[in-house]
Amino acid sequence: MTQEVKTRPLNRLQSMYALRAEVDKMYQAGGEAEAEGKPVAWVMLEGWANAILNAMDIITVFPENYSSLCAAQKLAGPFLERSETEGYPTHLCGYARACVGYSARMVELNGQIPPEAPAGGMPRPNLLVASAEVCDARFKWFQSLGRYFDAPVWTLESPSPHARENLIPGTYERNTQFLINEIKQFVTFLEKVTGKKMEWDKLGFTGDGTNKINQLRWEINQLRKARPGPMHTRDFWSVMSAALYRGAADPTVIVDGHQKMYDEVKYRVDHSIAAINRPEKYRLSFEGLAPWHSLSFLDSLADRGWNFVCESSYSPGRPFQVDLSGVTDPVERYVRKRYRSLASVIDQEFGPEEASQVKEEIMREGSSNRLRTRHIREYQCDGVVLHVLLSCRSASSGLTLFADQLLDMYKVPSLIIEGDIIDTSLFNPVESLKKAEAFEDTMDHYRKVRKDLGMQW
Amino acid sequence: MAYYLGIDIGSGTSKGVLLHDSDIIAYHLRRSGVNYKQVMKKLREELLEKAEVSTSDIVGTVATGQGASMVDYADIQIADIRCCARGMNKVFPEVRTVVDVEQQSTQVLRINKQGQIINFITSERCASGAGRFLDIISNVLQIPLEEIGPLSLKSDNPVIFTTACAVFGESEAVSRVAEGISKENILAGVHKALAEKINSMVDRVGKEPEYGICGGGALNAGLIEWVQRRLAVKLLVPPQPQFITALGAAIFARESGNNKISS
Amino acid sequence: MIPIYFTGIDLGSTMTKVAIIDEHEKLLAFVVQHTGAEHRRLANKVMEEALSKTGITIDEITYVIATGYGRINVPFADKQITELTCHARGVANFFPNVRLGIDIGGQDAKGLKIKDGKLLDFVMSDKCAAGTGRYLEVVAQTLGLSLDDLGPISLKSKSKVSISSVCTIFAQQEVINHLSAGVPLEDVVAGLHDAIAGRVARMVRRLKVEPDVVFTGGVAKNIGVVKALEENLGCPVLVPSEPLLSGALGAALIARETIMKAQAEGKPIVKIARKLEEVTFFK
Amino acid sequence: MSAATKKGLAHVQELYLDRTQRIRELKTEGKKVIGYLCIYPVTEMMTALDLIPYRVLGDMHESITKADTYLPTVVCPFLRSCLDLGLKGKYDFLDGMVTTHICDVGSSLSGIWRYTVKTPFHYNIDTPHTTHDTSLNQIKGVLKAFQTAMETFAGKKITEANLISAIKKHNEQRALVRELYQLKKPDPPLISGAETLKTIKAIQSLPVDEGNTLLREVISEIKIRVNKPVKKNARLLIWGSIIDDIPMIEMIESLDANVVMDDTCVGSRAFFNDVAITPDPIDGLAQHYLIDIKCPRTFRTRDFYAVKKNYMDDLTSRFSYLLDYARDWKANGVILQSVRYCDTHGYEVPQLRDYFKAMDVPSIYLEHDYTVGALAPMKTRVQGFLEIIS
Repeated sequence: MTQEVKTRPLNRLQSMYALRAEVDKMYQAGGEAEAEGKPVAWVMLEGWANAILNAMDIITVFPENYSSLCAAQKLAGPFLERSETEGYPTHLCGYARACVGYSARMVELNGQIPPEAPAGGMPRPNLLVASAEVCDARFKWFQSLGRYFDAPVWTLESPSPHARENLIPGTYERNTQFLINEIKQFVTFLEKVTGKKMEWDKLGFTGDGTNKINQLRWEINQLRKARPGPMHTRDFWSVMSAALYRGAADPTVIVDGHQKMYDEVKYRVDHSIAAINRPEKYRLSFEGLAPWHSLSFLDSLADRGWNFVCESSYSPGRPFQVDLSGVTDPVERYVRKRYRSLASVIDQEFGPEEASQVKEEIMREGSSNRLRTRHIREYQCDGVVLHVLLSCRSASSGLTLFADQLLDMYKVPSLIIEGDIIDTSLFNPVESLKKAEAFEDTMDHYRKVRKDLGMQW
Repeated sequence: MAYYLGIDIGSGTSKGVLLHDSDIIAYHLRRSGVNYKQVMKKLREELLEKAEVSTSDIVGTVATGQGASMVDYADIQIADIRCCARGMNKVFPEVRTVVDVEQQSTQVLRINKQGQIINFITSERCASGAGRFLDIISNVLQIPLEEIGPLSLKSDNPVIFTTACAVFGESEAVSRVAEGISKENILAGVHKALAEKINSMVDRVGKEPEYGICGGGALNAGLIEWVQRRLAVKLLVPPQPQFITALGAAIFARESGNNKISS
Repeated sequence: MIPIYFTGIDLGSTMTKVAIIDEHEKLLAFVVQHTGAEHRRLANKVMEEALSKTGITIDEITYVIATGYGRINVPFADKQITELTCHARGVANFFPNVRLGIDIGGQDAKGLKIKDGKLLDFVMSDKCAAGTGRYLEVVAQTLGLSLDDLGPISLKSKSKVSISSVCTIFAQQEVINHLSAGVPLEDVVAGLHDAIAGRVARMVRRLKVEPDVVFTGGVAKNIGVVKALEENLGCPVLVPSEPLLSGALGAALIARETIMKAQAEGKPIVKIARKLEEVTFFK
Repeated sequence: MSAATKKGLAHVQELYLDRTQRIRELKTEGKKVIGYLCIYPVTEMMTALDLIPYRVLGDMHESITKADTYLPTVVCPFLRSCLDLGLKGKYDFLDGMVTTHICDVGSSLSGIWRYTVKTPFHYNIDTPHTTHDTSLNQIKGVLKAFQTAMETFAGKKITEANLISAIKKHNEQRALVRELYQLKKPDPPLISGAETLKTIKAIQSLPVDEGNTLLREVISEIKIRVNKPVKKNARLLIWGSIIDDIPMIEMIESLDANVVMDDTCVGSRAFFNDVAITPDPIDGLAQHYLIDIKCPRTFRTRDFYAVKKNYMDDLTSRFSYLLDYARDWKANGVILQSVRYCDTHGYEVPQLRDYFKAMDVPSIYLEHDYTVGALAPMKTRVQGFLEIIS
């Protein structure tokens, strides 16, 4: 035991460091671009814009990532306070508030990057690409940046039907056309802004790059089902940024980095090496966005034998093949390669027989417990941590229902931890650790219950 | 002779329980004040004095509560909610749902027959729905804490408390008093709000009989009545409710102590 | 002509203040009295006390303006005006060049944008006791100190701790943890002052900070918070000799202006028959 | 016909005290009632199928006890209240529930409602978030799909004739509401802000025809009544998130102010644009429900293809209608209000304050948490604001 106590609780992947470092290049590239007078876009993380912008040689910088970077270095505080001074209500998204504070500082310094900005800072945007996907903040926030920048804003539309309506025949095709037309409009706009024409083969390149990265991320995640869990969610988060933010900008390097990571994780699986340097007492899933300012909290949990083997956010989708023979339109090819119907997702995830049950369930209940909770079963989790964010409605509202469904289906209990993505003052590590200790009782109890019910884990 | 010590350093008061085998030998309580280091020393001294037991007879000590980390003579620290569950389980093995009303926070625990926590919820980040609210109100109205509960039951028309914040609850009480509303009705309002809060917490963790209440708040007969009315259940109240967590700690001390002996 | 008198009465959440002036804006008497919830109703007594200091009878008062948290239904007042407007006027009387007024009372904190004694804009804290006098009271209580001790103690601090909890109750918890961990009292108290000053500073910056900045209200008596505010705002902060009086004085001054204006317009001055009765809160 | 013995404002008051009064009667007559959240569901289609649209609202006087289980306390208390009432069975009389993506919480509420309250028919309309041409095209398809779902539920088809006559009825209601608001232009206004809110609430608890009758009664009543609102110093325009009960308006009007105009969700917002009757009725509905209703939930800007953004132009294109309101109704102050934790309105506030500042219209921002108690501290702010503008 004493030997173990000396080692660090987490056993990080070596291949992670190189990938994590790639993210800094985003800000370097931004800096250089500004110097060379290349257009810089501030972009929201979503499925479509990044590859397109990079195909048009527009440098993409992600304020969402930058805000979490500030938080991770405990430097977000002053920016948050500045946004309060700017008159923004304090309950708004922490990413947005940090970004507003940053923008206000920038204007104050006539467009210069604030000296206190970490990682070289974000250059002034020529273009803001907001997203109607995932949450309202992502278009309201960029719209309100008009107070600070004269950069035009494009809010990229994407459909977000609820599961039941999504299964209605015709919905998928309509939404596909919606995406195709929206992206065409978007490209027209970009051509206007940059004065350049889109080179469609480039889009093929950046697009396929991101698809390849998604493929590798998905394969790595499949490996994570092993016991003991070979890759901790902290490593997942550390490389997530490189994959999602830099994938389209520098596909070859990012693909290579993920290939290396795949090999390392595979090696760990083959030699049953765990992601934590403690006996794997509990396997858990982390639901919600990461507490960027307090990631070390997960180390103290790892120290108690908690291995976070999966997570709900930023997960790669299962790769799929579509027959595009006869599809010549580059935008349509781009969309059809990555947008698929919920029905086919269900078919592939569950296999014909269970799939039809899941679909019935959706038609009956409006949503499917099985669909939402399947990773808990696949990764055989003993418990789930629900990160309720005090500044994020969309990530927080559904969590408790999820917890009920989970307990009800698989007898897997959930622990609610209140905190925030950015604002340290909203997270209480001492309280949370206390609750975690109590939660071990609960996980033990339900492990017994699952056993008595003859469940797989 | 083998004795086991449970020390609960709370934000308001600190409590100690001394066990011999499974018999409770002595209780002791003192105000925590502002220095946990002092209080935890004095607490043990005075407790052992009471019991006429010497430090050398203590086989195991478990510390819990806000200031647990300050207890240098403890073998281990255990989270207060676990201790609370275990303590309640010792007094009332049949209890499955525990309402624990402490100074800073209120907890609702669902426990199995071994006294393990199978679900729980704690009032967080805000002292609303905690014993502290009652302290503040008794302070505003200048009525001793032990009298506010019974008085609240005399109310014919409880005021509706709209804020959850303990501190603003005070200002709301202040203005109600200023409006000339009777203390009974104000107190009833506070208790009702607290009972309401507890009720929704119980809903959240899931109801399961039997029900028990402990913590300093359980000394308030009025509060118990309000909670019973709201939950429409009978609450079991241990003789010394404020010591339940310390008792649980002592029990853990005995268990780990026994492990020591066995190993 | 016979002298005429004006009164402002400020019924705060914890203090009641009365100011009596004459037509030349001369402050004849004032009372600043700690009044609990029950006692706020007895504002008439505070009024009597102020009158007794001047030898003026209630019937000689031409116009009375009530302000503050409990301003509604003061039986012997002609008019109610918010503490926001009255503070602005009162503060300008102490410091004519005031552009930003900061008032931290028991219930809330206010920022007042002022020009020529007129209120232009304001911000007020709400829903949270952090950044109000209560915050300090609650903690002082825990520490077994009187409010007046906090300031001097904090000045001894070499390195203040940072208090992260916003909730007053939890801040109190944090204080205990710091003290138990052996942090010197003065550093903890300094930390508290910085926390409250930080919050208020963030709030008032929305109004743009320009000199003179004047700080009033009960908390302004706390030299520690004054210093912390200066640090947080990065500019000097002025405090009147009677920081609690600005509301009542402002009310009295506005009372005077009201009458002077009416006289100038040749309107008849009708003095209402005043009964010094308890304040009631029933509509 | 309505069994309500009372007419005009008296009937409004009756419905204010019991919103379900008429609906329950109609249920016994075998009518089907469709609840809808917010103002984006297409009520015309319900009316066209002889289904009764019923606005789902919260109750700020009832403490939220059941909803905490599903929605954390850090989300919009109005929506939490709606769900709470649903979970308590207060909306059991609904035969259907229709929602749209009005905001993130509204969307998850829809899913939770579906799963827990289990209203027989439930549909969520995936309304796009921008006014792009593609979005306008998209919502047409979305609304057609919704129509099909409604038809299946009702067991009959919507004929073009039915739909057009329904649109006409609802347009008539819009026109009547606008006429009512015209009577707020005189000084003093012929109807108070609180009465206006009650009236809108009432008509959103009635079939459209009966609502129109009620509006006519109210309009002719207030034209001739004696005890109308008194003249006050301030005439206020209120903008913001939903206000579905009168305490805040009453608090404001208890001071030296009349609320003469609003841009809120149980107010003018749903009524100030007609639905154009187009060859394919869906086109008119699409235009109305995506473009014409002005709620912060939709991203709009003057010119999507502009390569540079001019902040003032952008503000003007988005908010000039509010300035028109202020001018036409002679408002001398604007209250920007939002229920706590409302993101869509929250982001708008700094920009609106910039705009009104530039236009020299005094404004104040108030945030409330959907409780009556929180109004006390607000009162001082409002009065302070009134003292500034007087």
